[in-house]
Amino acid sequence: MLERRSALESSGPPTGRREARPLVIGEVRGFALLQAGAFVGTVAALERAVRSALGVDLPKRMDAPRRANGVCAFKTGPEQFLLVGPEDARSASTEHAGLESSSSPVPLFAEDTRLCKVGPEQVRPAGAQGSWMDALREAVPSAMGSLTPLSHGRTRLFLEGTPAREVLSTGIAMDLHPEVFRCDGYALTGLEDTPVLLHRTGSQRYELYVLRTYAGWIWEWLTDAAQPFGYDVVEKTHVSLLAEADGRI
Amino acid sequence: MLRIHCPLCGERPYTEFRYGGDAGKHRPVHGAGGIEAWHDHLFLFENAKGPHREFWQHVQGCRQWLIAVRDTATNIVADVALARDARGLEPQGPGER
Amino acid sequence: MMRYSLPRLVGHALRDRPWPRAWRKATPRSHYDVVIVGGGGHGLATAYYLAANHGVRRVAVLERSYIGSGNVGRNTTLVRSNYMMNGSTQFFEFSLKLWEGLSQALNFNVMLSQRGQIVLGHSPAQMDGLARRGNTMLLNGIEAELLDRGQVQRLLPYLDYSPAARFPIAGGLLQRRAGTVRHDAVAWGYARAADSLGVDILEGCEVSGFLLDAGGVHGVQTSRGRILADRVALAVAGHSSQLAALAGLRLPIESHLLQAFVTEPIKPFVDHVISFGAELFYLSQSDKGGLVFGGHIDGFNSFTQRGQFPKAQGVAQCALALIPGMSRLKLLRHWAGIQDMTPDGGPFICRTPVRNLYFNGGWCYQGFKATPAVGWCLADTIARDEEHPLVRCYGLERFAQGGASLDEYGHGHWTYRH
Amino acid sequence: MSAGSHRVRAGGRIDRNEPRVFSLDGRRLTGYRGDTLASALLAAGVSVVGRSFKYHRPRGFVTAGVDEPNGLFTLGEGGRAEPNAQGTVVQLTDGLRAASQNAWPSVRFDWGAVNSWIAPVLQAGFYYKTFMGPTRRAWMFYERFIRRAAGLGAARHDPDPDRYDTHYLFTDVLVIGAGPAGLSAALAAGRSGARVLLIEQDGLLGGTLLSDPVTGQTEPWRARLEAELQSLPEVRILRHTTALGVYDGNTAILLTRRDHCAPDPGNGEALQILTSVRAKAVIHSTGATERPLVFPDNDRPGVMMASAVRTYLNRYAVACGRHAVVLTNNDSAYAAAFDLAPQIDRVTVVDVRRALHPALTAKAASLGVEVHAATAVTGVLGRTRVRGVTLTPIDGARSRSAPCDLLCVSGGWSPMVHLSSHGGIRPRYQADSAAFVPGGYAPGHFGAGALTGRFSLGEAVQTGWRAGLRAAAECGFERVSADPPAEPEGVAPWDTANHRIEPVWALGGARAGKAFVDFQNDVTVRDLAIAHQEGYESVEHLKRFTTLGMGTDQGKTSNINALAIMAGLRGIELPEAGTTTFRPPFVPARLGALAGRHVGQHFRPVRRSPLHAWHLGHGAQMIEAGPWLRPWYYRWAGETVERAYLEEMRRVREAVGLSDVSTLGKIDVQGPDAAEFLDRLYVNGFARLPVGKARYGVMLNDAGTILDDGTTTRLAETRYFMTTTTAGAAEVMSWLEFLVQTAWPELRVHVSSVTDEWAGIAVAGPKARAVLERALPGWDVSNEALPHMGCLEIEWDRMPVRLIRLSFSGELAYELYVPADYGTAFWEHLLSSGEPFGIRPYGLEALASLRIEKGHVAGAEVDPRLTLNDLGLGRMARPEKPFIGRELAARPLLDSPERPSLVGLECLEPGQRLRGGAILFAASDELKGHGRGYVTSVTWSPTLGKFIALGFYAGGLRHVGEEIVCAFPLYGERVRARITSPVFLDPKGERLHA
Repeated sequence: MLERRSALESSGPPTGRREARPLVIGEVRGFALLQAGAFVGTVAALERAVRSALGVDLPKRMDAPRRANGVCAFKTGPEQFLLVGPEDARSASTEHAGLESSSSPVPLFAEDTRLCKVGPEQVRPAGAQGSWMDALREAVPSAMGSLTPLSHGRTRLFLEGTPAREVLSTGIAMDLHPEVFRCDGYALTGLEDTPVLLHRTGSQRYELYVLRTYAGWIWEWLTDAAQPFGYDVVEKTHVSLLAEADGRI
Repeated sequence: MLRIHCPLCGERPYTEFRYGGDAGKHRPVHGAGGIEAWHDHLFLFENAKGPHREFWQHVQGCRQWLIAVRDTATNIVADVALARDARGLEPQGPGER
Repeated sequence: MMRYSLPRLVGHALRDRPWPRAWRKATPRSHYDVVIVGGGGHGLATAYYLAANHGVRRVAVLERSYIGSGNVGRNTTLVRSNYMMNGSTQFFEFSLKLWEGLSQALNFNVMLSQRGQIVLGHSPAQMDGLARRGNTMLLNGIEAELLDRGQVQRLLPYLDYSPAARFPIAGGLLQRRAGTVRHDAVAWGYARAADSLGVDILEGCEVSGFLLDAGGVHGVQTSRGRILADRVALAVAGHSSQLAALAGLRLPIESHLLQAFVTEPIKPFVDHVISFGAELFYLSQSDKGGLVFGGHIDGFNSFTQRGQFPKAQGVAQCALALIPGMSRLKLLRHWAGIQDMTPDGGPFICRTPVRNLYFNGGWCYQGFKATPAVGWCLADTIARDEEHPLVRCYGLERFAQGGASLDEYGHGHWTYRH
Repeated sequence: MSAGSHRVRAGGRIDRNEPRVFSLDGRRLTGYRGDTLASALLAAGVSVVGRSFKYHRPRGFVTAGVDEPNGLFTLGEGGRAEPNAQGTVVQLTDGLRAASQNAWPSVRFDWGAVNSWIAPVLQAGFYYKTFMGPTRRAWMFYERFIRRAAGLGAARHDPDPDRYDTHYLFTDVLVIGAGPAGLSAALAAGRSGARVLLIEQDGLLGGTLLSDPVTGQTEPWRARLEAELQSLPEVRILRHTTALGVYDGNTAILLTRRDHCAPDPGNGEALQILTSVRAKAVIHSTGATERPLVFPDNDRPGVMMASAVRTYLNRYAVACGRHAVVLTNNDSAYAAAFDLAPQIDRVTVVDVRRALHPALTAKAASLGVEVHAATAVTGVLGRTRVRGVTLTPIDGARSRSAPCDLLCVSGGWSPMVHLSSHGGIRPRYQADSAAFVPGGYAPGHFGAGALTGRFSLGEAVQTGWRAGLRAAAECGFERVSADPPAEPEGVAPWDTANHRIEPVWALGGARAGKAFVDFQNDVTVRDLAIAHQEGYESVEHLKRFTTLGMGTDQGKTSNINALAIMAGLRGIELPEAGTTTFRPPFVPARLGALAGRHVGQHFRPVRRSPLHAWHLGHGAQMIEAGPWLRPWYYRWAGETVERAYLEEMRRVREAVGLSDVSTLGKIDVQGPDAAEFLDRLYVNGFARLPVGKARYGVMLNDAGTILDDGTTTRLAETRYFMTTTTAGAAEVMSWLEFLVQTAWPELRVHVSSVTDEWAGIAVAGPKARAVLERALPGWDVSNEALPHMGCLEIEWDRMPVRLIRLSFSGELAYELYVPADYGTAFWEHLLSSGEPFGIRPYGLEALASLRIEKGHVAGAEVDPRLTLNDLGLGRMARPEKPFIGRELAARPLLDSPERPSLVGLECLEPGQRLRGGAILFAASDELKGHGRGYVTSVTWSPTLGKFIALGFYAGGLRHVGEEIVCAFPLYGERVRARITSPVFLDPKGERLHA
């Protein structure tokens, strides 16, 4: 299996570390992200489909996510949702296998060819390993809505520590007062002209889902803002969403 | 700083949005309407000094196109709705086109 | 008109003699040959050239506030003629030529300072664009020089040539005759000269309607009474739509705010007019010492005449991207003017569907530098009832026909992107 | 006078145990912690601190705050030099280096003072009347001298070593100004539980209370309120913070100065922080500023505002003179007289009013202060320092002179209406206090204290309390039961709401010396008279003609006097004269603070491809492409772009190359109506595109001109994968959303940007297929299985790969898309798979040159000024199918065959080259005007061995074979070229179909 690389591999080294480091900044790795959208009029059907496939209720409002079975659902539009869950079992299990595992594709014919389109002669195996995403793919037919994988398109950063809120408020024009932006609250907003999903995952912990291609620049921008406070970098933390939810929220 | 209340995301500074211009006009039906209808739609403006229906897209939020009614003389935004739901904001009276 | 000169200035100072009013406090007559609505630079210049070039002296300029209270007093004072699109090149060169003789023509020092403008390019593609512009200028008899990075650095050593620059400087296009003009002096100079030729300047005179019949317009209703006129011209940038609506016209114009900025006065810091290439940003230093700069319009229709602060921040960021040393300079004021924006960034000087009603407007960013040529060409258009050759493509009908594009930078048909 | 001689032995809010050593013009001086630069200089007996703008008259400090017009300095050195800093607000720090300005060789003896001799010539607007000859360019000559003379301090070009930051804050109640009204308001709002942000430009809270004796009766009250405010958890206090402006959306912009903390830029600490505050309610408790009186030579050093003198005495323990005359038209100045009397030799009050409050005269008598009622000061003796004044009784009796070394002046108080006026509400004249007050407040805004034109301490506390309660209620916090704070003890009986002012606007004759209205810009009463004579009488004309109020102090001390004097000249009432518009910022603010951290590489966000790190590590020279950084060329091919791109091209033409195309916009289009949607969008049809096929498409905008182009692939019946240009991606995405959400909500289609999700890699060259065969073993990529414009969506090594056969270069080529995290590894995999075939990466320059050879349009040609026909793509349009832009594309003049349209050009002159931006002429044309067309893209074609170009030429391909002239007068060049088809290479497409 090819090696996955973080968008942050090209960003500059952290600067200005001090002795007292009240802030931890890092990247969360090892998750998968799928955008699901209903068409006008098919939201209820999508909700049912998601509930039956994943056991998650889709949120009705854009303030706090719903979660179950390791999948966390954010509402991101009138009929659009962002589902965050564990990395695809196949990828995860093979991540440590190394490049030698590259082999010919298995010529399986899938039940649902809608997503796993193929060349004229070949078909990509779909739903083979029963990942949560595959379950959803099977549950949501194309007339009900759209499914768009975005696991690679977003980089997930976190800040944790007393100064986290102040660091964020240098670039995010939202009221982050703890009574207003409550624990487990989230918002779609802008960080320095780039769109982000900001999720408060603890009393002093925030996660940012940023566009991958801006991630390096945002990382440098955030660490620059954090410099006066002092911070440590935790890299490639594999955090299970559920554990985190149970432990911190 | 001008602030717009996104019906989905809440109040945000206008810098999170992309301006989309005059929303007071009805777009000609696709494939219908001749040069004149499209010319008037695209190039002629009431340019109201007062309540102005206009498009904004919440590009750094839900990416929804909104229709806001903003007074261009005061910058006070009276109403915002998703563009697709904005039928309730149709202009009444002399402003109607 | 009492002529202005140094000996007279000294004489007045020594003898403590009073100066006459620069322009009379006129009272409206019942009828004029031409009524010009709008006492800004354009309206006053039009009145002057009507009187000076065409002998039409029964002219009134109607200004609802005080003269020069609109955009002529709010802009960043640049004059230049580095235009590429056919339809603009010769018009703005004609304007610059008029600027070059204006102080003498008006006997009023408008302080034309031809310190040269450099438009910077930051990529090979931008340099190609500047080359096309410069070549077009030269082929139209307008001087231009294409500078490489080294030449720019010799001319403007204080720009950011460091590796930290987000958009490195590749070169620039220099027009040496470009520069700045003292903006208020333009309004006052034209007013004084027009007044001396008999033009009535009516301040505090707001137009509330047009006198219309089948034959077209024959006068205006104003806050100082009804004034009859054979011909009426509109030159009310920022309020074009509102005035034209009174005559039943809908225009291809939207009103937007353009902010301008000035720093505290300092000793000479920047000699040229400099335009950043990565974003719309332009800068010069006034004779009083303030750095004067501006950027793009705020981006949404507004008549509030006060800008949004994020725009000020964005402009300050451009300033520092251009000249890092400006960081310690202090912003003294920022203000906003209402600017007519059009779907192609180009203006209108034309007759209208209403007979005897003439329209000038839609100047986008270019109104100030166009002032003398607008006056000249609009006066000619009114006097002959036919568009002056330089402004034939500035008609209101050009969008219906798909006519000459005046879109200098390729921004498309959105008014708010020009 | 020796240094330090003006310091009073005890009292003040300075810390005598903490000396601060600083220098002025190299002279070493000492002050104390708590001093401002001004107070330390006054303590040291420095009276002349600057020279005026025009006449270079010696000037001293006038005020003790942000309204100071004279005491401006250049602080610091090198990259930290800051011109025009107000000495009255600069906190004294150790090692502070100050330099005086606008004087040569020194402020004590300044050559520029010769201007005073020709002052009558330099009257208002003199430059409009002269410098017009002898030649047209004469002004350019004079201007050089004028520019050198103008300006205040000198700025340096050195980059700024300091850092600045920005913050966003939100609060319920914002209280601007922590004087007695602001403290009271903040407490009322804070006790209610509302979130309160109290800002104060001073380092200490208290406002005017800080000018009371520190042992006085108001201090306990001040300290008590400060303590309670600090104890409230939802009250936040920002000191050293000035509100620069109040903007739409209840947004205030604050500037916090941290100079006194000596922030370390090396550790990312900001010198200044700009905060954008969104408040639900705003309380304006900005106070008032004392205004000068206008009389001849009122600008002499030693003429100071009475309140400032009192501040220097009580707060900084500095006695600004030993023998003071206090000139006033109201009661407030008596406080200065009474506080000075015990501390200095002699105090005399000169009051223009006839009737004085008995309590005042009694108190004066008790302190030995002589009071002259109905008397004015009509002249000042002394040049670099006040030596005495001329006193003239109002009733016209004989003048007499009186010695003094300090003249304290009070012309009344001007409320600081700036911030409350920023929203467009004009101030209103309040006659009984002879002041402009806010003409109203925006919804949710409240005024309190002296701002309202009510100047007593009692009313400050009361109005502040009421405003605080109302503001809290506005935010939904109900009134609290606690009582308002008791007023401070010992309020004097003459501390009345309006100070019993009798306005006087100018004293003494206009001819008896210069009576200054605007100190900084040297505007005199005489200048106002000249403006009036010449008709520049409206407020804005007056301001612009005389430059009144346009200095760094923005007319804080001068405006009302000037308005009143002009009103007098015009014979109208003051309110009729109106006011000038108040513009932000309230005080000058550093551009660095506005820019925040958006400097250098942080100026604008950078987008990086998933392969970015690989490029950097493998010799790529990067170049900006909109927000992106892309590889321009690679060093493997050469050290300069001119050499490298040729080598990279050669590799693609002869073997195989790969390039990073991740920057292309990528949009996932899904839904039952996806096909219909694309059919409406593109000029050409996509509904009948078979699954597994790609097609090049062009979009027009509503105006019928070019919007964007790209390749769209049908992955499934209801799913397409669209690519857009790099530059057009954001625009197209928004446009698609606009159409789906507003124009065609009935279509069941979703568009999602997946630009970030996929890394894109182009593999091009005759060996491209061989590379893929090796890289993707087991997958059939033969010409039959994957023909040109075919697509495979495969899973390779458990990773989805989208493999689209299409060519930008004209070679056999593929675009491969893999999930972004795998991009680098897959790129490396392709490189190693292609090793036997000599695969190498190629950059943007080679990419562009390859496409020129093939005649593909790109950036310079995809231009919204152009039409489909202009690009030679008219045949793509399916007129029977409605598409966006169809109607307006048919406008008569857009359809003209004489419009310039796309052609190829080949250079006919060996040794010469074509250049982008050249203007095209027919061989027989005179080279002038706009020509028949222009060149957009040029390259040396290694394949053809000559320079070739794309451009636009009137009549287009009808002229193929004709010889034309490419004019590049900027370099004095004209080069012969031949018009060709834009497709220089392989017109039949044999290579890409191979």
